[in-house]
Amino acid sequence: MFKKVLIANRGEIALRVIRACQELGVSTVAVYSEADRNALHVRYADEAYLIGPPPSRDSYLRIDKIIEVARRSGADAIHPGYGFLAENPDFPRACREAEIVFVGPPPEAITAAGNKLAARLTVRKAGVPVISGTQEEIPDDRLVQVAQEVGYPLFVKAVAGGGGKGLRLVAAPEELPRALAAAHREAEAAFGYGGLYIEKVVENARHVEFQVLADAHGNFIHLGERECSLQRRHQKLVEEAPSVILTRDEKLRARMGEAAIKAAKAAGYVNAGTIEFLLDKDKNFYFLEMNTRLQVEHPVTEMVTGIDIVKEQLRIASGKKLRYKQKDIRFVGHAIECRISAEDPFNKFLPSAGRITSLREPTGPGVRVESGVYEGMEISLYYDPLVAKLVVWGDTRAEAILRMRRALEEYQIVGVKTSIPFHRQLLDNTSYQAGHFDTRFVEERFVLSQEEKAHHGEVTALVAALIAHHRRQEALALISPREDRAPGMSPWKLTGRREAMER
Amino acid sequence: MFKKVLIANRGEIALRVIRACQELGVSTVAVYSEADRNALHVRYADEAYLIGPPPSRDSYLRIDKIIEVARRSGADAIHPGYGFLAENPDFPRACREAEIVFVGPPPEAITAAGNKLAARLTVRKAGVPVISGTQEEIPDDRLVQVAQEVGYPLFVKAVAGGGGKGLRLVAAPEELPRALAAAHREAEAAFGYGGLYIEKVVENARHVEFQVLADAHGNFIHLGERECSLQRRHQKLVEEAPSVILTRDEKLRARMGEAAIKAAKAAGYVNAGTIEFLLDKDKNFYFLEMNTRLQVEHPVTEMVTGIDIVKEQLRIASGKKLRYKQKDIRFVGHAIECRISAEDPFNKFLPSAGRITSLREPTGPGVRVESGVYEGMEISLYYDPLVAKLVVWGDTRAEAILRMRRALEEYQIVGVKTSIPFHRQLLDNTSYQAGHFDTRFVEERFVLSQEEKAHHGEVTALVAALIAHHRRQEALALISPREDRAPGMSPWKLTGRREAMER
Amino acid sequence: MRYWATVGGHEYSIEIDSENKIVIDGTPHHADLQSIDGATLYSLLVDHESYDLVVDREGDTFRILLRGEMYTVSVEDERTRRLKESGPLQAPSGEVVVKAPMPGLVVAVPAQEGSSVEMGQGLVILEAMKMENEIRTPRGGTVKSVKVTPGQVVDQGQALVIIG
Amino acid sequence: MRYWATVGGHEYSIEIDSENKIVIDGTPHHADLQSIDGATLYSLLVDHESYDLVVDREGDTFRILLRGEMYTVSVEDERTRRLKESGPLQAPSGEVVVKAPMPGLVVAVPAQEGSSVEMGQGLVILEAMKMENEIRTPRGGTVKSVKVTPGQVVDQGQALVIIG
Repeated sequence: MFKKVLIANRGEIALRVIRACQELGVSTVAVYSEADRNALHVRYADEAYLIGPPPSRDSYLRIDKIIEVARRSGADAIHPGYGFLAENPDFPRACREAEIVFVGPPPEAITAAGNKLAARLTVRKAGVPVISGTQEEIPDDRLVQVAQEVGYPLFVKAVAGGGGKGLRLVAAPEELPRALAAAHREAEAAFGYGGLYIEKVVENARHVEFQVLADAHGNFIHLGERECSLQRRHQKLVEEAPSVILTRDEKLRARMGEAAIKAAKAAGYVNAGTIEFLLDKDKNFYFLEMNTRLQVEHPVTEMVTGIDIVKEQLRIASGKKLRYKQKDIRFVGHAIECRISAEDPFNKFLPSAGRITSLREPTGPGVRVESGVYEGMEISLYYDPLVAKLVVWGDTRAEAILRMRRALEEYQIVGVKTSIPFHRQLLDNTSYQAGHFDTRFVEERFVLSQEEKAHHGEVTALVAALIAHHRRQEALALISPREDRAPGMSPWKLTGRREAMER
Repeated sequence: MFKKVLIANRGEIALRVIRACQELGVSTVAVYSEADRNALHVRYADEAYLIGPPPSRDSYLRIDKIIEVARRSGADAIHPGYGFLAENPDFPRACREAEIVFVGPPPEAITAAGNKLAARLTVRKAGVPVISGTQEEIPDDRLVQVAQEVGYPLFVKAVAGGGGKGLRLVAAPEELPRALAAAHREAEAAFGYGGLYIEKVVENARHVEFQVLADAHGNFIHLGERECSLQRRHQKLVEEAPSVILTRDEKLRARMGEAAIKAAKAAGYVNAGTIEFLLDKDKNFYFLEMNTRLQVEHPVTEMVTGIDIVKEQLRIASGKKLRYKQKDIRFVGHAIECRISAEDPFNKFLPSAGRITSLREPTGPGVRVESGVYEGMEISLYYDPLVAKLVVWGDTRAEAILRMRRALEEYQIVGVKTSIPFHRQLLDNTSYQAGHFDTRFVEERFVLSQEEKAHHGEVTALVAALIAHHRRQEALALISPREDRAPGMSPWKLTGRREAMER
Repeated sequence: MRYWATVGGHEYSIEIDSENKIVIDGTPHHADLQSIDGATLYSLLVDHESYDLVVDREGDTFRILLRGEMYTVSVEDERTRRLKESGPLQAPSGEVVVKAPMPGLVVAVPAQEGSSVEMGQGLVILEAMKMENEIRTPRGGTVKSVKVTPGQVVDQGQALVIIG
Repeated sequence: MRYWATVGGHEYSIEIDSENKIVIDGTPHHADLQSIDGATLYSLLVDHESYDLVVDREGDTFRILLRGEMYTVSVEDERTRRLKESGPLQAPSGEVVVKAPMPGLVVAVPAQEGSSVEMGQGLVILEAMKMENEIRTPRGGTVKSVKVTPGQVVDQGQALVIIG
């Protein structure tokens, strides 16, 4: 095992990796931007190094500075987390040159998976079903012909794609030329490569992905699936393990798991990776893409398998053989993750900046919080709005849902707007509870209610009136004990103290 | 299932029950003493009723007031938690008269188990091994003769015993008369009944207990064992599931489990209960006593079985049949619980009162916190010093230990002294790590080190000097920007704000 | 004292008689509101129902987090409602006689004749029942007249300061 | 500035040159201490090693929680050490001339001749660089002489107040 690991990330995922290292007895090195001096990852790591100003391109995306810190601190491995440099093949290459282990796949595997079209062709050759569409890399001007063969509606996608950029839904032939031009421009701007391909739209599909582990000795296993259909603008909002569909169809799970391993093998994959599939209503599944990193939603898999995926990543990277065979993997119960982001669900999920003035995290049985924030923290707009992940485990999906509702009620984040009201309403939705949803559910069939419940309206009205009354009494009070008049002290406090004295 | 459950308790266990009810969709009623108006159980419950002044005898032990609140609020069941009224048969009797369901065993089973000698005789008749000693209820003056037959060292125990009261270790015959007299007096004072019995001392024994569930339809299962040998003055400090001994001897586990179920059946038991055994170094086991309530340490069993014991208690009390058969019960991984108490481990574990000025609870993978405290809370000496339970789960015992160490490092409770330093040092102890310990380990072979680690000494010296320096600079500063001079604001804060403005 | 609180388009009329006796839209309730942290966190027991709330206040607008949902409440009292109804805002007028609420010894008189004071500002320090009590002005204005001097013993109800 | 900090029976000599440059027992270190919550929680980076600490201070005694363990540290500075070495505590003596640290406009002079002041108490309010700055006394004593009046413009280094 490594002696010292540098974590080239921030926020909750940096903490997640630090904790795994601590539990393996491995020292940790944090890097931070000027905006993050007081962040939890800096404070929880054994060492911390400033790498630049707040913008990511000047700090968390600076391969040169991170490699330099790894050298100075004597780190023998680097964990990239997700986002930032996690899927940039230049990063493992730079690690290789510096003779530092990159905790992730080889750069070649990242490059291969990064070309979405090439990955599609590779897994197709390996016998994994792909959605009908572009069969080989062709110039954009020939895509019109492919589109005609595939039929509408269809997706125009960027070859170098990711995060919904360079992606267009095309409903009819007359929309195609404009969509191609727009997607090309967007892909060129986002990835420096404008190449496009075409995929038929799979209607009423679910997004179901498989977690794969592969060691450097050619052993591959999968840890089952995650149900990630609840998305908004291709951003996942809630994830579960297992998927309600596969729970009812063990054979389908086995087939998809085999396909996932085939795809990973075809890509020459090593370490933890994810094979994303679309699953249509007739239970046909299609390869979507491969993610060559730890996923945000990895905890739901951990909760149902008992396997610590980050520790496995570190073990694999240090050259060890997988500790598990496929037959060792058991799925127990049901796990749900809500991505708690500093976004306003009532206002198009616009990012919300500000200081967290009050924070109370849920706890108790079956609740796990992966958080990167603390009371008093300033949430800036420099980085991803994900502030925490709330994960619950339950004996059954029903118990997990009820537990998540309980945990969301306990969660108090004040000072920034968060997605918690969205999650609460989603969990109350009967279609969600019945497991009836697909990737378009949130955008097309779920409406966030602005209405406030009548009874709670009365309660909040009462509280506001009581506080206004007390403030008024305080302001008007012709008399008040002098020693108690510390600045900023509320009248409530005084009452409490007086009562305490009288007891 | 019930509509509304009253929780006749406070602190972490009241919260535990409230959360279980919430996850079952059951309304909750809290009761509180005047000391607990702002306590978490009052704030997390749906309803709350004041039942009296701070002393327990005037509030949490007042059966009449609690039954009255149950009636007024329309609660159809009462959960007693542990402690307070949980093992007082008058409480379920009062519930029965008021036609409210008591979430626990029938009063007859509590009475039977409460007479330690009678329980010993009952289970012995059922074929469960007991420690050699008193065979039947006899007057105290005839105990001298029994002692001679049993041999030394031996324990003198109170028939109505519990909590180490009326308990004496006697090493030699000449000590016996004084021990008998003292134990008699103590038992009389504590329980109103001075009856005593004698048990031979089992050397190098472990305390291993089995969790039992029994429904009202005659079905009994056990959820495996808990290792509770780490005690100080008969108070448990750390508990684990499973026990390292039984992990290596599956047959012994099966035999002890069967004995536990025999004992529970013999006692006519219903609901969740615990059969405590002593396990000697030759793997002989002996019935010790039966606890007719939820145990403090129940979470370690929950973590390795996935079964929510409190929810099962509620299901059983509402008349449902057990959902599990013995063959359904699987043990996965390893769980450890540390009882975090407001006690000073460096000063004979004396209770520590005060205000919690700062609180940070650990979180992340495999960590569960059952806490009854919040930042700003006043810890009084009215109640049990247990403030929280820190529970971790790991794939293996080694992983659980490393995770617990990590979690203990993250735990910050400031304002009162806590047992955390004890737990940290215990987990670093190689005998503990190797699983080599018995019930006398903490008291006889574990020494808490007062020494502070050299390097951390230097770090804390540096921090103290830096703060002293800044205070001095602040006091001496001949110049300071006026608008920043808000009272109580530290110079650090100012620095941060200025830097933020300059950015 | 009567208040009107509006939340989610619905207006509630709330009468507060004492600390605990409240009448909402004609229905009486028992309320017990406690500050937990001296800042934003409150615990409310209303007719034994328990609520944990986080309250952010800006003037008469309250943003209240309750069970994961955010509510925005605006509050008016009788005065602000009357002012609103009677048209543009007017400054309060007329003289106010600030009287001693209890017998005591005048320890200090921060109020100075002719100076202007803000609502809640201290006028006189009165020692009574072995405690120093600050007597404050119920509204802003000008100190017209100071009727007492340090060292003087005053009776309950005796005029201390006149605010104009 | 030199300090002596004693923890667990061991005394460390700590020289603090600037905010970040520290010499402990002769060995130089780089330190960066930040207050996280403006109260008891601090983050220290010393030579890139990271420590999260909770600090309770009572006078010169610090109770510091670090990684689950509590440390008690007592700190002396040169003056307290000298005083301790030279026997019973003596009041500081001699006159101190409080000077203007920068050119500016005297806005107010809270100091009154003949009155006694405590260490850190404000003497003069000086406006400079568009900000009001409070000039405070470096030690307690009696105001011997006030050299400036409100409205006066002073040069850097000009005497403002003399403390005796």
